Formats: sequence, C-alpha cells, structure tokens
Amino acid sequence: MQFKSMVVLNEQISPGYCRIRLTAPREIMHAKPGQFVMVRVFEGIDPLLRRPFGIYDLGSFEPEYPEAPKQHYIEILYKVVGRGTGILHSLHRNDYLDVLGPLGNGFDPGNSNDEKILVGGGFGLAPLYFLAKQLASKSKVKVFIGGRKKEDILCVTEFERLGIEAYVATDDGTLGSMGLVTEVLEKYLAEGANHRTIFACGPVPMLKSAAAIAERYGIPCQVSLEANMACGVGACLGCVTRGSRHSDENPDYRCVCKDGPVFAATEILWD
Amino acid sequence: MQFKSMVVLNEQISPGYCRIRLTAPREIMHAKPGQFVMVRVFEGIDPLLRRPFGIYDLGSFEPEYPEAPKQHYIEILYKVVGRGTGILHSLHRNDYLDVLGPLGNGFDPGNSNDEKILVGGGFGLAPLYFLAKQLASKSKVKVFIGGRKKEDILCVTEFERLGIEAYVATDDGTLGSMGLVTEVLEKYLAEGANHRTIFACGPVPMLKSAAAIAERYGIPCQVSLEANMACGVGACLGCVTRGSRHSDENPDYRCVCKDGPVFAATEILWD
Amino acid sequence: MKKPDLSVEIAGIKMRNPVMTASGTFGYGEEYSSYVDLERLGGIVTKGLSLRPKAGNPMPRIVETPGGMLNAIGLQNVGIDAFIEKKLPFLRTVNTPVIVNFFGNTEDEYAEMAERLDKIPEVSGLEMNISCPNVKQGGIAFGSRPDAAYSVVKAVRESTIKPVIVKLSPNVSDIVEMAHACADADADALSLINTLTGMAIDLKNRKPVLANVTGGFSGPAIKPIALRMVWQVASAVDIPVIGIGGITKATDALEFLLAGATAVQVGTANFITPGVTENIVRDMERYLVENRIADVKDLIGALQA
Amino acid sequence: MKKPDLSVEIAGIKMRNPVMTASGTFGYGEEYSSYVDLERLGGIVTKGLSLRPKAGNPMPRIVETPGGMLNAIGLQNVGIDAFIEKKLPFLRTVNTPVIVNFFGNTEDEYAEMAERLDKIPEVSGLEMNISCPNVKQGGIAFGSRPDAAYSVVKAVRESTIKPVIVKLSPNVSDIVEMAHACADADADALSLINTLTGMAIDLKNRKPVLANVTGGFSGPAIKPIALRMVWQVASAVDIPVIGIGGITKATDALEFLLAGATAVQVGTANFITPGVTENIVRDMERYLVENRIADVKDLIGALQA
Ligand SMILES: Cc1cc2nc3c(=O)[nH]c(=O)nc-3n(C[C@H](O)[C@H](O)[C@H](O)COP(=O)(O)OP(=O)(O)OC[C@H]3O[C@@H](n4cnc5c(N)ncnc54)[C@H](O)[C@@H]3O)c2cc1C
Ligand SMILES: Cc1cc2nc3c(=O)[nH]c(=O)nc-3n(C[C@H](O)[C@H](O)[C@H](O)COP(=O)(O)OP(=O)(O)OC[C@H]3O[C@@H](n4cnc5c(N)ncnc54)[C@H](O)[C@@H]3O)c2cc1C
Ligand SMILES: Cc1cc2nc3c(=O)[nH]c(=O)nc-3n(C[C@H](O)[C@H](O)[C@H](O)COP(=O)(O)O)c2cc1C
Ligand SMILES: Cc1cc2nc3c(=O)[nH]c(=O)nc-3n(C[C@H](O)[C@H](O)[C@H](O)COP(=O)(O)O)c2cc1C
Ligand code: FES
Ligand code: FES
Repeated sequence: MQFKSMVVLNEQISPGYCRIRLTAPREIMHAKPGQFVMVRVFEGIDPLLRRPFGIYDLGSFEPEYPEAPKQHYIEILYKVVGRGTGILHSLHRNDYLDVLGPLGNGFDPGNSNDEKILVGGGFGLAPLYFLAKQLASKSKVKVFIGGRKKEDILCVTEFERLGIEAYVATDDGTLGSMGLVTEVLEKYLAEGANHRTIFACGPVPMLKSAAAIAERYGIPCQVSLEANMACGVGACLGCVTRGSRHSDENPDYRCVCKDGPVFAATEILWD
Repeated sequence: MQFKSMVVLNEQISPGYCRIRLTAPREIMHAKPGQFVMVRVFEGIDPLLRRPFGIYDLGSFEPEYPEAPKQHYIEILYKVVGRGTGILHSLHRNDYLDVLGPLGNGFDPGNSNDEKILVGGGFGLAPLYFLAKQLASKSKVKVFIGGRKKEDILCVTEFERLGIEAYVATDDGTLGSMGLVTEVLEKYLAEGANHRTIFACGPVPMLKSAAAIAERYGIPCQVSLEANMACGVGACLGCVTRGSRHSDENPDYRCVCKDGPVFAATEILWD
Repeated sequence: MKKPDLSVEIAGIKMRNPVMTASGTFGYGEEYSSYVDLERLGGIVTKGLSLRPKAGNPMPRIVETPGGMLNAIGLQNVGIDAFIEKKLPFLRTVNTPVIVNFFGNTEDEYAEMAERLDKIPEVSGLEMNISCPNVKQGGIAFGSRPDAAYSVVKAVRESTIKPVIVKLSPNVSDIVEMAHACADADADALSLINTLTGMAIDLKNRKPVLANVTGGFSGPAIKPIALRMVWQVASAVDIPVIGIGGITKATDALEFLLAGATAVQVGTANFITPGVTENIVRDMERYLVENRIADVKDLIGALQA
Repeated sequence: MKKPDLSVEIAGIKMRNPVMTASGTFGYGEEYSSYVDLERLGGIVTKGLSLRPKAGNPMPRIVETPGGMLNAIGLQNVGIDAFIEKKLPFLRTVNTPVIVNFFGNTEDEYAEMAERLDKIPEVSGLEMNISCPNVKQGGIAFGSRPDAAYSVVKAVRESTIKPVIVKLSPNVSDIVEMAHACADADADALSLINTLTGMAIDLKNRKPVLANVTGGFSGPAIKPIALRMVWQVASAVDIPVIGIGGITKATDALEFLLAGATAVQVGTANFITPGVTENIVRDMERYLVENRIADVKDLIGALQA
C-alpha cells in the first residue's frame, strides 16, 4: 500500500545512524520481518526516486485524544549516506512523508525448535531485530554483530532486552573481539551446528562468508540483499541479482524487490 | 554580493502575501530602493534557478549576546505563486537560505522639492515602501495603491506610519474606491501636476497606464519592471524588455536586471 | 455542466481517456493492479516483448540522475509464449485496451512478432520499439535511420491488420524525417519519445555506474525534449501521435495534448507514485470542468505557436 | 604531499586548471568579475560573437524546467568590433586564457570571423559554435551534418593559426561521426555539448513559454547525455575534448575528466552560484590531495569501461 505518514520521532542512535518512527495505517501490523518500505523523502524531483529501507520495528501508541483510535507506527533504522538519507535526517516531528510498502517476501522463520542465528552489520541489523522480536518468545536466538568500528555496532542493548545474547566483533577491535564477526560465528558453530538456521543481513562480503559457513556446516541460511531500486514492486526489472544457476550464456536474474529481498543463500551466485 | 542568510521571521501579512526577514552583512545597508535580490530557496536542483525579489526594507537589530556585533537584516514581501515562493513560505525561523544582491539600478529619487507620487499594486508596493522611507523626511509623498480585491492592498498602515497619505482603489470596490487606481491618480493630477514625479511598480497594465498619464501631464515617471531571470547580473541576456526605439527590423532590447529593473517610462516600448 | 468527454481514439483503438502506461514501466499490468484501477486508464502498454525470452543486462541496471534516471534493463522479458500463457489471462480480465510493445533483432523477427500478435484477440494494438538504446546491436539502427525504419515498419505493416504504433527514438538529428519515414510505411500512429541515451559515472571506483555503461534516460528531466519533438512531429504528420516523456501530472499531460498528442504515456512516474496514472485522469477531468472544456479532444494541437 | 598539478594544455593553450566558463553564461567576463577571481580559472570563454551586432530574440527568452532551463537568447552579442573596443580592454587585464566563441550565417562569415580573431593577440583560442542554421543551406545547422561541419571547419582552419575548438551540437544521431568530420578538417579540439533543443508550454495561455517557441536546454538535467557523448567522442578521436553539460560541482567535473575530457566548461551553474567555477577548482584540488593524485591529468580518460 501507499500512505502519507507523519514523523513521530527522528533521532541519532549512533554517529551516522538514526532511527525514525513514522505513523502508519493498521494494515502495517501485518508486515513480516525482512520486508521493506520505499520512502519518498521529498515532494518534487530532487531526489526523484523512492529510497528502500528495511522495517526495523512496528507498534502502536496511545492517541493524543482519548476518543481517537489507536495510532500505529513503523520504525526505520537508517544510515546517512547521501542526499535522500540526508533529507530524511533533516525531518522534524510532525513533518510528512510518503511511504510505499510493506514490500518483498520477508524471512521464513522456519522450525521454532531450531536455534536461530542472526548475523548482521550496520543497518542490516534493522530487519534482524524485527525478526528477533517475533522469534525470541518461541525459539533460542543468538545474534552476531559485526562492523568496522564500535560506532557501526547497533542494537546490542535492544537484543539483550529481548534476552538475546549478542556476539560482537569489530575490524579495529574497538568493541567486542577484533576481526570479522563471521569468524566468531564459525567458532560458535564449531561447537555444534545441527538444528540451527542462519538469518543474515549486512554488507555483501559478510553475507557471502555467512553463506559459505552455512554450506560448510550444512545448515540453512537466509540472506537479505540490496540492489538499486526504482519501483519496488517488480515492474521495472531494475533490481536484479544473479541466481545460483547464472552463467553468461544462460543468465539467471532474480528481482531483489519481488523475489527477495530475502533469498536462500543457495539460490544466489556469490563470487 | 552573495551571502548565506538566516530567517529571522516569516509571516503572512495578508492572504497569499508574506513578509520574510533575513540576516544580511553590513554592506546590505548601502542597498538602494528599487534594487532587488535573487534568493536560492532550496539547496539542490528543484527549483534550480534563483528567484528575484525587490527589497522591501532594511534594518538592524540588537544581537542576542551583548558583546556580539549588531545584526543587519533585509526584508522581502512576497506573494506565494509557485514552487519557489511556496518553499519560501515553508521556511521557519533559523532556517538558512542563500541570497545574491543587491542587484539592479534602483530608483533615482530626483529633486526633493518635487512631490513624489508612488503608484503600485500587489508586491510592487515592496520597493515603493523602501523608497518612501527614504523620501518621507525630505519630500512630500503620496501613494496610490491598486489591486483586484482588498486582500491585494498591502502596506497602507506602513505608509501611513510614515505620514504618507494612501489613495486606494480595488476592482471590486472591497477597499477604497472601486475601479483602477490610475483613475484615482489621474483625478489627483488633474488638480495640478507640476513639480511632481511618479514612481510605479506593479502589474504591467498599471505601469503602462501610469506611464501614459505621466506623459499626458508631462511629468517624469520611473517604472520598475519584471522579467524571467536566470543570472541577475547581466550575463545571460535572458531578462530583456523592449526599449522605446524597438522595431522588429531594429530591435532595441534592455536587460531588466542590469539596465533596470527601474526605467524611465519613456525608455520603454509599452504595448 | 455535464461530465466532460475524455475519450480519444487512436487508429481505431477507442480509449476512455488519453492516459496510458509506458512500456517497461508498468510490467504486464498485474504488478500495479493493487495500486491502480486499471479500468480507469485509457490503455495499458506492456513491457517490450520478443520472440524468445530475454534475460536482460547484468546489474546494476538503474541509477538516479538529476531529475531523471538511467536504465539498462536490456529488454528483459518473458517472451511471447510465456506472455500468452502467463500474462495474458490476467489482462483478459481487464476491460482496457492492451497495447503490446515489441521488438526484434531483425526485420524478420519484427514481422514474425507482428504475425504472432495479430492472432491474439485481446491485443488492441502493436507498439514497435525501433529504438533500444541500451541493448548492444539492438534496435538502435532501425530507429536512427529513415530507410531502415521505413522497411522494418513496412514489414510489420504487412504482417498484421491490427493498429501499428511506431515508437520513435529521440537520439536522432531529425525526428520529423524519421516520423515521415514511418508514416510513409503506413504506420497507424507514432509514439514518442523513447529514452535518450545517457551515462553515469562512479567517481570513486572510476567505473560507469551501469554494467551496460550507457542507459536509457527518462523522467521529468527529459520533458522539454519530448515536448519539442512531439510538437515538431504532430505538426508534420497526419497520423495520431502519442506523447511520452517526463509526465508526472495532469498539467504535463495536457501540455503534450496542446503540442499535438492525441494521447500520452506515463513511464518513470509510476515508480514514484504507483497511482499516478489514475491521479492524472482525475485531475485532467477536473481541469476540463474548471475551464469549461466539454471535450478533451478540443485541446489536441490547440497550441498557438 | 606537495600541491597537486592541476594544469592542462589544450591545443597549445596552457591552463592553470581544467575549469573554464561556458559561452553565453559568463558574459564577457567582466559581469562576474566581482564574484569570481578570474585568475583562478583555467580559461574564460566569451559570449558567442558575430561579425555584426545581433539583437537576439523577442522575450520571454528563458524558462526553468525540471533540473534545467531553456534559453532562446538568439545569440545576442555586441559584434566583433564592439567586442574589441569595449570588452577586450578588460579581458586584457586578466591573466587567464581567453577563448572567443563565435558563429556565422555562412561559411564565409565563419572564415571572416576567424581572420578577424586571428589578429587579436589577447585571444588564446577560437571556439566555433556550429549549432547555427546555415542560411545558404536552407537553415539546416552546420552542426547536424558531417559534410557541412567538415567544410565550415576547414574554412575556419584555413583562416587562422590560432587553436580552433569546434563546439558540437548534441542534437544528432551520431555524435562520433560529427566529431570525426571536425577532426578530419583539422580542428585542434572539440567541446561538447552545446544545448539540446527543448520546448516549454504555458498551459494557461495555450502558448509556448518562449517567444522563439523552442530553446536550448541546459543545466544539471542534461548531464547524463553530455557524459555519454563526451565518453563516446573522447574514445573515438585523438584530439582533446572539452566536457560541457550540467556541471555544478567538482565531482561532476572529475567525472567528465574520467570520461576523457581534458578540461570542462561550466555554464548554467554560474547563474545559481556566481563563484561556482572557483569552488570547483578549490574542491578539485582538495579531491586530488585527499586521494593522493599528484596530477589531474592522470584522471583524464581513466574510466574503466
Ligand atoms: C531492500 C533494501 C533494504 C534497505 N534497508 C536499509 C535500512 O534499513 N537502512 C538503511 O540505512 N539503508 C537501507 N538500505 C539502503 C538504502 O536504500 C540506501 O542507503 C539509500 O537508498 C541511500 O539513499 P541516499 O539518497 O541517501 O544515497 P545516494 O547515494 O545519494 O543515493 C543515490 C541512489 O543510489 C541508491 N542507493 C544508494 N545506496 C544504496 C543501497 N545500499 N541499496 C540500494 N540503493 C542504494 C539510492 O536509492 C538512490 O537511488 C536498503 C536497501 C535495500 C535495497
Ligand atoms: C526585479 C523583480 C522583482 C521582483 N520582486 C518581487 C517581490 O518583491 N515580491 C514578490 O512576491 N515577487 C517579486 N517578483 C516576482 C517573483 O520573482 C516571482 O513571483 C517568483 O520568481 C515566482 O517564483 P515561483 O517559483 O514561486 O513561481 P513559479 O511560477 O513556479 O516560477 C517558475 C519560473 O518563472 C519565474 N517567474 C514566475 N513569475 C515571475 C515573475 N513575476 N517575474 C519574474 N520571474 C517570474 C520564476 O523565477 C521561475 O524561474 C519580482 C520579479 C522581478 C523580476
Ligand atoms: C525501466 C524502464 C524500462 C523501459 N522499457 C521499455 C521497453 O521495454 N520498451 C520501450 O519501448 N520503452 C521502454 N522504456 C521507455 C519508456 O516506455 C518511456 O518511453 C520513457 O521512459 C520516457 O517516458 P518517462 O519519462 O515517462 O519515463 C522503458 C523505460 C524505463 C524507465
Ligand atoms: C543563457 C545561455 C546562453 C548561451 N549562449 C551560448 C552561445 O552564445 N554560444 C555557445 O556556443 N553556447 C551557448 N550556450 C551553451 C553553453 O555554453 C553550454 O554549452 C550549455 O549551456 C551546456 O552547459 P551547462 O549545462 O553547464 O549550462 C548558452 C547557454 C545558456 C544557458
Ligand atoms: S525495483 Fe523495480 S523491479 Fe525491483
Ligand atoms: S537575468 Fe541574466 S541578464 Fe538579466
């Protein structure tokens, strides 16, 4: 669906990263973790296209007037990288913007007896946190968070509030262990990997190595991908990624917006 | 000059008309009535070009901190007509924008013994008010204000505060006499027209008829014109108007931004 | 005043209003069916089809530019067989003219596509894409040379009795010359403009942003070029013209009508506002009411220039 | 690290950096001298000159479009005599290469202009605007046909020993073909792009906005087309290329260098930020320092495509 939305709060959560809460119609409550929205940050042509963002959280708050209906909202976690996110960052409470979504397929939570292993970096934690909120009650969940420096490590406290243990690694060792979080993941799995499922969202190298580890230990792995998008609904065919059976002779392209953004790691051609 | 400027106040003064006060460097105090500024209302390409606005007022206010230097400002009176003025209207106190100016030639106040007759409509009153402030002390000044309906009649009280009598006419008679203000002007001049100078700024038909009246009574008349502008400094040649000697065989074009915006009525080809 | 008449007719295709979707920006209709009441539109133009399925170009395929975007989709499409089998059943349920956009690599392929499409009753018209700026050895040759355009249009013309709309490329020195060539080959109508050819560069990596290096330039930025070409062509040929390029609102569409277009297609704007075409129809009707214009056809070519 | 080298050379014209002003957007230099330190620029290109003064088109002459603008100035200029008498004295005081942009209605007029300019020591180079109608050839622009371009460039080439830069029109089917024609006629360099032809319509009055109906389209919106053409031309010819079109910041300019341009010209952006050219020079230098690039020339054509 497409809806006009009002900014409820818009705050920095870590240098360069912000969290924005937007009013939304009640239908938004059906959104699944891993789905995303496309936001039009500014009326007019600059920027022209919508910007895709994963859903970080959903909820409802009491309306200002007792008789008014409950107000639902959606939250996005965003990194300020360019013009669109820059404008998003400049929005104040009660400013309006336009949202399209929820879009995409979302994660498949799978068998609740399995241990759910979340692996993410940067704003990739957003959909994983939303997923964790739904899984925490039913399943054992662990989260592995990686980043360049401690500023890039998000949501640790949020996960811990859900009673989820967070393993952290940074390239420069400013938080958690020094190195790649996928190394920490591998150590963890070395102690026993059966009945586990990996859900990964973050930079491609992280996804790639998570996929490789999952394959090595023969456990299922779902990854959430990114691509430049125009429509978000499967109409423009602009957001493709290479499927596992892809070759230059017989190309195999998948729409990230429609067939994804979540794919089984085995569906994707990594190299 | 070009300067970054902060919005001090931005308020509606009549339905569809607003007044905005912008901080400015001290050099702005040398600006002459009839000169204009070109405002960039939004960083980015939408809208792309600057918007020209006549200078309505200048001044200084006490800085917030005693030791800080005096803060100078410029005021613009604007009508919300499209995208640029729409964005201007949406600006809040402490928002920034970018100003180029003062630009153009400005009015020539002339002999202070003459009676100064100001004729204007809509936002055309802006430069006339600035002019009146400088003339009021030295010369006899009268102002003739015309518009479609009473909402289009601006600055009457401001002129009266300067001790200037205002003659008002509206097409629908909702304020002042019903009809064209130039008819009121003509009546006034009929009682004696020598040692008088007309300064006019407003819609072209008003300027044209003011010019005709001035010619009939053989008194000098200065008019301030408008044209679509790109550069405002005489570089693009986009803002021309037809000079009095203009013919299709021997065109005679004048730059409104550089040779004007103020012209002797006799310099201009009307029709 | 009674409701204004928004209906137009192009080469026998009766449309309830002049607002269509542009090829490649609206999928096969179904993609946007939850956002737009397809039966409020004048027509639906499908993604460009070819005889065999086409996988398209490597990624990245799109990039935003000032006021526009570049695309190098590479004419990815399911092919005519899958179209008939998988996409047509849905379109059959929609009471709105369906115009199939198609292309080929050779004249014979164009002709064969036309023959295939000629047999599909649900297809109201054919739109030939003779300009594929982002496909290596694609249709570009057809669209940039009058003789080539003439003969491929002739070939298609002789392969179908359905209305043939030729979609012109703007990447030419003389758009009017191209238009005449297509009209001489008995095209029923012309649609323009297709995308201009553009390029974006990734300074950091010193590489083109698009895997295909260049891409098709569309969106509000190109509107002045589209308006100019539509005006030139509509003033020069006798067959109806469909205006395309940077349309995002009713006033844009009305400007194209004044310039001489009988109808318009909306492309890139669908991505930004899925319901944009319906909004344009609504606002166009309002405009006619407010300006006491009984029939939208009175605006076609009404520009005083 | 020591200051990076920003200097470039075009057909013997030594410039302290690759940033010039584009013809018609910077007057005769003096107009912007209070906003820009002209001696920080790589070069100044004058408004287009003709043998006799030209009054230009009726108004309105300009209109804003999404991300760009249209202009129909009509090549208004003071003529070469007034230029020498009134404008040159100022330019003489500025220690920066002056390139005179000029045009004619016939080949002979082009040649005569070249001869006149050849005698002016302060003129470092000539830029031929060939996007003008050839009155002898039924008004078709010299810049839209290779043969016409070849012979007018040849005529100019034989009339001056000064560097001859030919400014190409983008309104062509094959920009590379045009570039080759000019190179074959011994042009020393090429500059592109000139404006695209566009149109804007005043819906309310049902009239074109511009008195001239159509106008030249410039500004950020056209950058993707300009980048594509510069890349195509620079990859095809051996003479230096000057990149023009939608440049508003240093990163834009650097993208044109990567695409193969030896220098750039900034046009419409001057109107928005009078000091933009100086800012671009400053930011370009910063970019080189931050990225440890000793010589800006290392970026020319460095695109991996
Ligand atoms: C499915 C999906 C989910 C995403 N979720 C989040 C999220 O939760 N939080 C977050 O901060 N970011 C997220 N992103 C990335 C986000 O869309 C980009 O950071 C954002 O579009 C940048 O816009 P900009 O104008 O600030 O940057 P610019 O660089 O100015 O954008 C220029 C163009 O490139 C596109 N673009 C730039 N970076 C990306 C990218 N990484 N992915 C896709 N398009 C890009 C923009 O959409 C725009 O079209 C997601 C992307 C996708 C595809
Ligand atoms: C010398 C001068 C002084 C002016 N002084 C004032 C003033 O004091 N107060 C005020 O409200 N307005 C003034 N104007 C008119 C003002 O510039 C326009 O109303 C404004 O540019 C409209 O911008 P927009 O984006 O809101 O409208 P849009 O219609 O969206 O603008 C579209 C384009 O048309 C141009 N344009 C539209 N109307 C005019 C116009 N009347 N004159 C020139 N260009 C126009 C805009 O600059 C822009 O490039 C003045 C104009 C000039 C030339
Ligand atoms: C992503 C995308 C895909 C397109 N695919 C096609 C196509 O398959 N066939 C075609 O004739 N035109 C295609 N076009 C061109 C559009 O139909 C239209 O001519 C062009 O985008 C200009 O209109 P606009 O500015 O409204 O987008 C495509 C455009 C875009 C943006
Ligand atoms: C107002 C205006 C006047 C111009 N006059 C000329 C001219 O006289 N001769 C010429 O060769 N180009 C002329 N141009 C074209 C510019 O030099 C430049 O090629 C074009 O504007 C594209 O660059 P830009 O997008 O940076 O403006 C003019 C452009 C504008 C906007
Ligand atoms: S973004 Fe358009 S198909 Fe995915
Ligand atoms: S606005 Fe450029 S010359 Fe007047």
